[in-house]
Amino acid sequence: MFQKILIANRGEIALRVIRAAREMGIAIVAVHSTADSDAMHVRMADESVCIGPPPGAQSYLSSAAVIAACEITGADAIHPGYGFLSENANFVQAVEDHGITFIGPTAEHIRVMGDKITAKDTMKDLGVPCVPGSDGGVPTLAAAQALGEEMGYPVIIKATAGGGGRGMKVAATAEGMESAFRTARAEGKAAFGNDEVYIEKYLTTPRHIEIQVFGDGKGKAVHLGERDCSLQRRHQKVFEEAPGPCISAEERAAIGKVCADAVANINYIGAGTIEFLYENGEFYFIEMNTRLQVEHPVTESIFGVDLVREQILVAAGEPLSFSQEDLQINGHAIEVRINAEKLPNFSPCPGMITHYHAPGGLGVRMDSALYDGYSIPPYYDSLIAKLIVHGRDRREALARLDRALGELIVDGVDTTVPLFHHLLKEDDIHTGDYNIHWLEKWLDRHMSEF
Amino acid sequence: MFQKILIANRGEIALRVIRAAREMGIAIVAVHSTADSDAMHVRMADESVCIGPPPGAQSYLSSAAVIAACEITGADAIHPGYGFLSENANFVQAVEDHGITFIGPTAEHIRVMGDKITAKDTMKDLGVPCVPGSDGGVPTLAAAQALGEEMGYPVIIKATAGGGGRGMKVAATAEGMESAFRTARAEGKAAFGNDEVYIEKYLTTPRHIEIQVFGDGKGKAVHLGERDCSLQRRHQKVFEEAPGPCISAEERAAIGKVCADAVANINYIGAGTIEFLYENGEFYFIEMNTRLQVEHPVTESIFGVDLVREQILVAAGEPLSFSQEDLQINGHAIEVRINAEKLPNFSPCPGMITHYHAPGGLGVRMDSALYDGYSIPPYYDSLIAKLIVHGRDRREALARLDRALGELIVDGVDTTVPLFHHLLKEDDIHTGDYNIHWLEKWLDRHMSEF
Amino acid sequence: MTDTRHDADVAFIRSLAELLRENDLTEVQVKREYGQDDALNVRVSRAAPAPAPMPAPVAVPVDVAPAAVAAAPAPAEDPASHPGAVTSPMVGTVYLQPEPGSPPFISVGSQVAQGDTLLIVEAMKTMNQIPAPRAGTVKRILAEDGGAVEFGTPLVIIE
Amino acid sequence: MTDTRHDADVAFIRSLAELLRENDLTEVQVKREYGQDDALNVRVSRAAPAPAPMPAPVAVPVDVAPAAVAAAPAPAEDPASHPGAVTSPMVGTVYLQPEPGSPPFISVGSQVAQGDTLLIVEAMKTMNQIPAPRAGTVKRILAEDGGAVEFGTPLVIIE
Repeated sequence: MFQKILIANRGEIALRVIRAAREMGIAIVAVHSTADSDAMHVRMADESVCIGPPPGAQSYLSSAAVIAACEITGADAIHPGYGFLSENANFVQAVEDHGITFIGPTAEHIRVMGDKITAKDTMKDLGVPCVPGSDGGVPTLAAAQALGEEMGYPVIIKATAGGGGRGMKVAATAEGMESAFRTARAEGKAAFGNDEVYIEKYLTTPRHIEIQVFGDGKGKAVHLGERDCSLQRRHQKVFEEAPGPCISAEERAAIGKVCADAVANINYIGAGTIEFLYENGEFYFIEMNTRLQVEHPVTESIFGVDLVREQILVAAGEPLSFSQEDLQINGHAIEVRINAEKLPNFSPCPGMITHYHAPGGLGVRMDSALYDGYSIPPYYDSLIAKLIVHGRDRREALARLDRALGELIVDGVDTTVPLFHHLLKEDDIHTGDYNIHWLEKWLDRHMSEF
Repeated sequence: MFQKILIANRGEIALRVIRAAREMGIAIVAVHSTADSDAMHVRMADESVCIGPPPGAQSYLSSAAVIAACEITGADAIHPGYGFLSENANFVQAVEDHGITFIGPTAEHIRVMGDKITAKDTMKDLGVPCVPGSDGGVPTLAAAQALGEEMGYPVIIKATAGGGGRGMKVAATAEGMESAFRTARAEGKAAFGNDEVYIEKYLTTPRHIEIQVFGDGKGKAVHLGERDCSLQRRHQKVFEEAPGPCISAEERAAIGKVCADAVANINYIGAGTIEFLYENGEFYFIEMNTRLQVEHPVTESIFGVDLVREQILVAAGEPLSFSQEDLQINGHAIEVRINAEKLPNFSPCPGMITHYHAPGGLGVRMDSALYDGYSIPPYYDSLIAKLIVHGRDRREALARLDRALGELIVDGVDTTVPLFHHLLKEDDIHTGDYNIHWLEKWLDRHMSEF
Repeated sequence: MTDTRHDADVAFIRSLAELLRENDLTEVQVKREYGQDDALNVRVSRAAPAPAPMPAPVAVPVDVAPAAVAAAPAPAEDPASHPGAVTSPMVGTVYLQPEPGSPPFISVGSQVAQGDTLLIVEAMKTMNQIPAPRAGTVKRILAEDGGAVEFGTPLVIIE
Repeated sequence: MTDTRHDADVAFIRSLAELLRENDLTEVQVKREYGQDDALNVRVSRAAPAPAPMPAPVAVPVDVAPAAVAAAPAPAEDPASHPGAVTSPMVGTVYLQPEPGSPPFISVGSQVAQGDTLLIVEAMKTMNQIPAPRAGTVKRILAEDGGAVEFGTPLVIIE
């Protein structure tokens, strides 16, 4: 086992890793920019190293600074958290070249999954369901119509050379195909000088469902069910839950097995998330995140496991501490992301926390690096806290979320807490009837209330 | 279901009940003395009523004030918490006479279990194991020796008229019986003018094991396993865990069934705890607490249930929300009681909390009514916080406890936190090898280190 | 002679200090000439009122906020701190007359002797007569007939 | 006679002090003329009760507290804030000479021109020469040969 881990991150996720490492008896090195000298992760670590000025590019994103910090402290492993260097294959390569263990997948796996096209091809080969589409250009209307019949409408016709929404047309039904096909070609020709188009299945109201997988790097892997992260604003998740309100035990077992088998097949090591769009009972691969997710605590809550501990274990060459059979779902968990942002525009709101009081009691977990008197610097992500609640069922979890939000105090900056107070009054949230467009539409209607 | 519950208590337990009631959508009335106007339970309630001056006898212990507060607020039920009026049969009777529901057992059950002798007789009749002993006086040495053989040594010989340790002699073996018997009689004669003695099994190094039971008041009851609360100072528990480190699944099932059947038999309603001394695989009944225990959260942690919610449900005439089969143990939980007390003498230390920061992260629950700037009044119990940790196994729970204690900040008053930092360095705590005398002995040796 | 003056001066300065506190001032400066060679020059300061204490946690379930039971009196003048206030010794319901239909025990302007019943606080179906702690004139009746009172709620002001 | 006045004055001042405390004042200033050549001039002050600064959370795992990597310089004088300080632009290990056995780049008293190499900071097996930002005299060398430095650690003071 490692003697000393360096955490190449900041904020709540650095604290998260510190907690796991401390419980394992491993010494912890924090790195920080000059803006973070007083940050909680620095205070909680056993050692800390200042690695650069405030801008991330010169501190938390600097491979050289992070590796040098490892060298001078003698840390034998690096945990990257999420964001920053966590999915940077070159960094991982450099870490390994320096004889330091990277707590995460190999550079090669990160590279493959970091490229959208390679990732999709790889997943397809591994049997993971992808959005159906034409393999390359569709030359004739007849071919397009045949594809439409095969995939089922609606479909989307996209100019091969297109981008930014231009040269894209949706055919809602077979009747609309001819017009959509001709228009997409014409727009492609006009805009890009190329009238080749390809066709994909078009999803109208999908949910974002992601499967947590965990590999031991030796050909064994498990899945830890799904998270539903459909409530998003500008592709940023704000509210995540597990299990997904619309996923049956059979669907979970089936897609979970596909995902676990896929990563086992490639000897994947550590935590990973395979993200899908989900509509009408079908899963469509989007991408794979080769790291811990922000929302991993909801999975930890329902399975009673510590995913960071597990990451450290497998990185040190030990086996996973659980098998697929050990992983039984217990209750329901929800996470809300509390950002230092001013509603209704979600404009970042850094500043001094004059008062912080975390909610407590049964089924409440707070992951936050806040403390009284802490100044949120303006250089980094606005996520300042994650409130995770766990209940015996979804209803209990929602009631607990409401209760815990009522206890939370973050004074001094504006936060997204009022958003959740409002959301908890919506029937759709209570019935779980939402998709990836729901929040944006809801915000359009309710912006003025904030 | 109730519309409005009045909580006849203060501090963390009042907050505990508020949280459960709020999650059930029930309005909450807090009562408070003039010393507690700014207390957290008052701030968190929907309504509050000042019921008297600081001394408990004139406020929290005043049946009349509490019931009048119910009357003026229209609360339809009272939750008593623990301590104060929670085991006062006359109060319960008065509450019922006023048409208000008492969230707890009947006055009759409280009365029976409140009297040590009646409680023991009742439990014996219900098949609960008690400390074996002579039924009444033992007239001759021969009879005493026969009893000694039957119960097994050591036994204790007590003067019937005795008390305060006088007229009590332990016979460690059969050889010691004659001398012990004669001495006890002689002492009884000399001190109390009565040489009648009785004999009981003597336990040398018992553990305190208690079984959580829950009845629906209609003849059904379940048990929720045991808690080991052997770490005590002057009969005050300081550290509790579940499951007990020395109790096997078979023992748990057996004694659990005995206890559940006993309370089912008497149509017991609500939460109750049957306390035992445990030595060499045998359980010996001490007493039954007819209320929620301070340490109930460790049981909640391993079973994933909300005991206060369940109390409210059955008081409202609804069935228990779980059956015995639903109750499966998941991991290990430990609670430490954080008192505002100054070591090494545990002298109460009321005062202003200048800074409070609760630990967070996976598996950590904090039940506390503290907040920055709160003044702990000198009139009440010194318990200010309960830190409860949950892990997959005992080792993980202990590591988590250590980690969480390191994060906790309570500035402004002295607390018992350093005691736990010290205890976590003791091998016996890690192996679970302790009994009800362990902590007192340890304190005698280590007092000077504080 | 000097002593007497000292005493008088201290009393004067004390009055200034109280004035300062009651009116929440921070400084008073007085220059007083009593006669030839008999002058007093005083400056009394007090720290500006401490910055608002850290807001203590309050539950903010957005729309759950029923009024407290005994409606708080206007903060500007707190009758509870009035020297002539008679406060409730218990939680209960106030009745201003001995029984429905009877005239009230007291009205504003009534003269009361020590021990006279001012009103009744009912708790647990028991009628508790609240006696006048001293003789005087009823200046205000703060409790409402049938209203709820907490321990310490001001009921009547007698002067 | 003088004694009596002293006693009286002390009593007067004591009264002021008590008055100050009771009324939560911060200062009283009195200038009292009792008659010709008989005047008293007193100023009594008391600290305003300072609001206690909020202590920030610190991990307190009782016996886990290794020193920070780059030992903090004595707080009394912080070389990092010295106007002539050259600080490390990166994390790494300091070497004071180009290679083992060579003479050091600089020593205390050396004259350096802008751009002259002061020392090397090695990070990721790369030797980074740290140049003098301006010409001057080396007043102090704060970095140790082979020692670890963080971003911003003061290395050399040039004046």
